Parts: sequence; C-alpha cells; structure tokens
Amino acid sequence: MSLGVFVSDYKLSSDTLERLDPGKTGVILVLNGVWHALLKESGKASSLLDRFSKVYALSEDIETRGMLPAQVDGRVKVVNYDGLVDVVFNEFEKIAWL
Amino acid sequence: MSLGVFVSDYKLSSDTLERLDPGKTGVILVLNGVWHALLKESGKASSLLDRFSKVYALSEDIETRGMLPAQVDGRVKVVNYDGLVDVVFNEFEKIAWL
Amino acid sequence: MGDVKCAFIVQKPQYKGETSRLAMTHALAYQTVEILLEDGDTVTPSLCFVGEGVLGITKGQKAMDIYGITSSESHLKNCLLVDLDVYVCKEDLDKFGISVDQLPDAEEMGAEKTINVVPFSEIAKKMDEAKHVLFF
Amino acid sequence: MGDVKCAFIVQKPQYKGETSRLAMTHALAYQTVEILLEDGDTVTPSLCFVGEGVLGITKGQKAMDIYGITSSESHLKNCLLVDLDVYVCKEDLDKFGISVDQLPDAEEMGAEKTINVVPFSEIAKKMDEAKHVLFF
Amino acid sequence: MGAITMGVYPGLVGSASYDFAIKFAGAAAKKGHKVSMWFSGNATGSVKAHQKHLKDYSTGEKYLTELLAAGVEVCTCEACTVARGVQKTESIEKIQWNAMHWYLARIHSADRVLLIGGE
Amino acid sequence: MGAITMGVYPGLVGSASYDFAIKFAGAAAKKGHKVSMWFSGNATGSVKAHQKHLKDYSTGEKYLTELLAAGVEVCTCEACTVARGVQKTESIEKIQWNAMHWYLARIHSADRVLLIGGE
Repeated sequence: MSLGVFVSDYKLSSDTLERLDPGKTGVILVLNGVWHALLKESGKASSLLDRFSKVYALSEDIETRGMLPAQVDGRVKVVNYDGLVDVVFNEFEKIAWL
Repeated sequence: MSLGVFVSDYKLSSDTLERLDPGKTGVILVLNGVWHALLKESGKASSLLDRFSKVYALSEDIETRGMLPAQVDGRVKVVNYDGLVDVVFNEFEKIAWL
Repeated sequence: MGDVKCAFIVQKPQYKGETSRLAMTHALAYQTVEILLEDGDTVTPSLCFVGEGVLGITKGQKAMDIYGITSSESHLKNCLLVDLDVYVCKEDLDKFGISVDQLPDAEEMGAEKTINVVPFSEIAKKMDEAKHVLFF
Repeated sequence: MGDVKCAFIVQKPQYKGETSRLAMTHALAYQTVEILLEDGDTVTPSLCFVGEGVLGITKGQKAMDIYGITSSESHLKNCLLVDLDVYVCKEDLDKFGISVDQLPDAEEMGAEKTINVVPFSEIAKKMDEAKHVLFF
Repeated sequence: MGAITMGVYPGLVGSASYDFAIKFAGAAAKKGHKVSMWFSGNATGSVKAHQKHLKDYSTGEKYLTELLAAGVEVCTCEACTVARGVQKTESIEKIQWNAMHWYLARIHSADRVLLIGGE
Repeated sequence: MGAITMGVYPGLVGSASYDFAIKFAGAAAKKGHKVSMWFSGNATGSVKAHQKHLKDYSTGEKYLTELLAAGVEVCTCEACTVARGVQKTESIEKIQWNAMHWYLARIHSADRVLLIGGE
C-alpha cells in the first residue's frame, strides 16, 4: 500500500480522491472526515468505504464530536493519535493531506 | 427581489442555495464565484444561471483571473465594485454571503 | 427602531474553522447588547442549523477533555439557557441519520427552552421574517 | 541521499486562500535549497495542476492592477523561467472548456520550458515516482 | 445614504474574501454610505500594526489605514485578538476594541448587514 | 525511529487542522520520531508570543511551547510572518525564522512529509 490520504472534511471538495488508484491508496479519516465512518446518508454509508479497502479513523476526533468508536462502520479501523503515528510510518510509503 | 446571495466559490459547498426560493432570491458572483458566469463545464453553463433570474458578477474579479467581461454568459449582469454597492443597497432588501 | 430580528443560519459543520462556533457566541451576545442601544431597542437572533451545520451539535462531546476547548454542545446549551430560539432542520437530521434523541437539552441547567426540530420551510420563514440574514 | 523528487499537486483554485499560490512559491525555492544541503543533494518538485486547480492560471491576469498583488500568472512564468517541470491536466482543461492557447508561456522572458498539458495518468505517474506527494 | 455593517470572520491576510471585504468597504464609503466593520476570528490578526506590505500578500495595514481615514469604522473582537497574542498597544491606531455585542449593536442600526464568514 | 516534516499552511488559531497538526506532532515526538514543522501562510500568525489562552480557542502558545520543549523543531516563514506585522523580537522563543528553502531542505531528509494545506 503506497499512499495514505488524510481526509479531514465530510463534504469532499476535491475530485482527486476518485481518481487515485484504490489498489495503491488508503484513507485516513481525521477531523470532520470521521463523519464518513459514522453517518449513513439516506441510509447509505459513505462511498469512500466501498472504494478503498484500507480505511482508518481517529478516535479522538470521533469522541470530540460526541460519537463513539462503537458507532463506526465495521470496515474502518479506529486508531488514536498514538496509533496514527504508527500508521503513518509503517502502513504507507508516503502520505498526503487532501 | 428580497435576498441577494453572494457566491464566492465555484464548487458549491452548500446545499442552501438550492433550497432558496428563486422567486425571492438573486445571486451576486464574486471572487471564484465568477467562474459560474464564465465556464461551460462539459459544454454546459452553471445551473445557477438556469435557476436564478437575477445574477450579477463583479468585473474586477473577472479581470483579476485573466478573463474578460465579454466572455460572460449573457444572462449575467456585470458590475464593478462601485456598481455592486448600488446593487446591495437598491436591488435587494437583504444580503447574505453563503 | 425597537426589535431587530436576525436569522443566524449555521451551514458549516462544527470543529473545522471558527465560523459555525462564532454563530453561537455572537448569538449569546444578544443579552448584553442593550448596553450599547437606546432604551427599548433589542436585537433578537434565531439560531438555525441546516445542511452540514447539523453536524457536531449532538450530545456527549469530549472536546474539552481531548482538545482543551469548550465544546459546541456546551455553547448550544448556553444558548438555550439564555432563552434563544434554536431550530434544527428535520430533513437534514433525517438525511444524515441523526435522531432527535442525540440532540442535547439544558434542562439540568434550568433552561426552559429546548431545541426545535423543524422542517426547512420553518427556517425559510425565519429568514423571510428577519431584517438581516447571516450565514455562518 | 542525492535527489529527492516531490510531486506538488495543486487542486485548489488560485485566488481564494494562499495554499495554491504557495505551491508555486515553495516550488521556486528549489533553486536555493542547496545552501542548506550537502553537496550533490537536491530537491526536485514537479508542479501539477489538476481539478479546480486549473482555474486561475490562464494568461492576461490583472491581479496587480486591481488588488495590488503578484498574479498567479506571473508566479507560473517564474516557475518556467527557473526550469521547473509544470504539468496541467488535459481532461480538466477540457471539462472546464479552457483551451491550451489560454495558458501562459514565458518565452519573452527567455524561458526554455513550457507548460506540459498531459492526461491525468501522467500526473498519477509523477505521484508514483515521487518520494513525497504534497497537495496544495 | 445608507448604513452597512460588515462582519469579517475568518478573512485573513492572503485570503481573497478579506480582500473583497476591504475593497467593498472602500467603495461603499466613497459613495457616502456609513460603513462599520467587525473583525472576529482570524480577521483579528490583521489589526496588528507594522505589517510589511509585500507584493505577494494581498492585504495589509495600508488598506485598513486608508479605510479608517475614509471614515470607515473598524472594531476588533478583543478576546479573539488577545488570544492571538496581539495587545491593544500593538494595534493599528483608530481601530476600536470591543466585545461581540458591538457587532449586534451596529447590526441594529444598519440598513444592510454582510457577514463574510467563509473559510 | 523516523523523521517527519510537517508543513502547516493556513492552519490557524481556532482551526481544527492546526489543532490536529499540533497534537500529531506531539504524538510523533513522544514516540521518538524527529519532527520538523514549517509554518507558512496564516499559520505564521501563531508564532506571536503572549497569547492569552482562552477556553474558546483551540490552540495557543502553550501547546507550541510544549512541542519545542519536547524537541520538535518549528520554523516560521519570515516573509509571511512580517507581512502579518509580527517581528522576530515578538516571536515565541526557540522558533526558527527562515525562508521557504528551509522546508524543502527538511523534506530532503524526511521519511514522511505531511503538508496540511487545507483552508
């Protein structure tokens, strides 16, 4: 897995994510990006979770918003800041903030 | 015409505009909002121009971006900062920046 | 001029920039504005959450524990406590799958007001009735 | 470590915040970075414009006349002048109806490089080849 | 002539919406309208005096000083400003310092209110 | 242990992405990684000393001071900073002042680069 992309917003303001090869890209949900792991808009989970097989979400940002890690979609791996540091150094070759 | 809404971005990050009554709302395109008056995305002008009958665009922001008022869609009235002040005081009862 | 009604429409989610939070703190200031006005003059904001603005106003927030800042939940409770009218768009809550039970109240603080969950048409009416509309 | 390749991907339009402009000014700094590095070490950014990032890079900009600031056009020309590789996504230009003729060159300043209009797949390749990817 | 109260929130040095606010305020004042500006959030950083005006940065002290000279009233949110480490003694002259109710009071007397809140 | 270079651009007081940058830098430093932070754009306003830490504002001097004490290297873009009226003498101690090539040099030696540029 080559590129880890940080997503920090719920509304995606960028088309870039759709163009990245999901075979070489993982997603790290932080800040308001964690809503992708929590909400079912009109009953449906975020399309990000269908598209990318490796998805992380930051527990501190989930709890800041009054939500619980237990409410997170099963496909998402929840990590705290400490764990996120390991994800950045060990799970991807490079990272980027979209 | 009651509410004049400033649109300052090209990508619309808000659903609010779609929900406003076009019979009571006009649009003022400034900053990157002027791209709505200039671009034909995949050959089609911005849907804002179909939806709202009263649309203004700021000439200074068109020219800053290297475009010319002549390239503006015919449904849009081009004003400069001076004219915009009159639009704000005379054409709408209230204004808002979306 | 008497009372000036304002519609404060929050459409950005909490916890990104400051704008959506400033909607609440500015609304709270309606309590003290009379210091600067003539007798009988008032400003009355209605605080309305629509679109993505309904994100980040649910209860149980841990912003103080984690980031050391006052939570949006806490600001919202203060708004209720000082008798501001607070409206949250029902269609948007439904769309995001957020239930009314997840919204906070400030009963334990002695607030008489609660959050009004209303259709967007009600919020549009607040905008119509207001002299000024401010999007946050 | 020799040369470190970076892909600078500009996806925000010019003239909103500073980020998309800072992509160019930071790329330009590659000329002077050797002051701080060991002999033989270099950093080579490729400057790529994609999505909305292709907005605000066309020629004829009047930013200096109107707002008193250096135009993005001028920064872009400087990038060409110092031999940076600049790529603009063809699909995005086509989508927005911007023609290649509208893009500036810096021939009159003596630049040898010109803007490369390329399919997105070429830009994806730059990201693959780079050690670091920075989105602006 | 009318009165307009402008709120400038996360407008910042280098932000196009801040530039817009400054230019629009100047145009309205030139036409004889009364203009009151309220700075909150990150816009408050811009009241710091002794800014170096570089061509790469879209706004700065000189524009604010011109506005003040043209009779535009500018007030910064005191809490927001000191949170950014800028003290009243370091402020551009003639800028007022007050709390949020100043903004609401100026809204009360305004014919038009424009809150520029976009990030 | 690795080295990470973080660019913080329009991150600001009151901005969640700025808060993230600070907390992440702290977590990485705690694990023994070398952390270098480059402030450009509006993030540079945050190097001003004597910030009043209010509970309503998410970040401030105290977090930066803690990072510096933990060995995190912080450098601000000099041009961006003086454009905002903040002089070197008014800066939080131990923050470096330099030009953009500082950032590129730290990118050269980094294992990971994270540019937080979102507005």
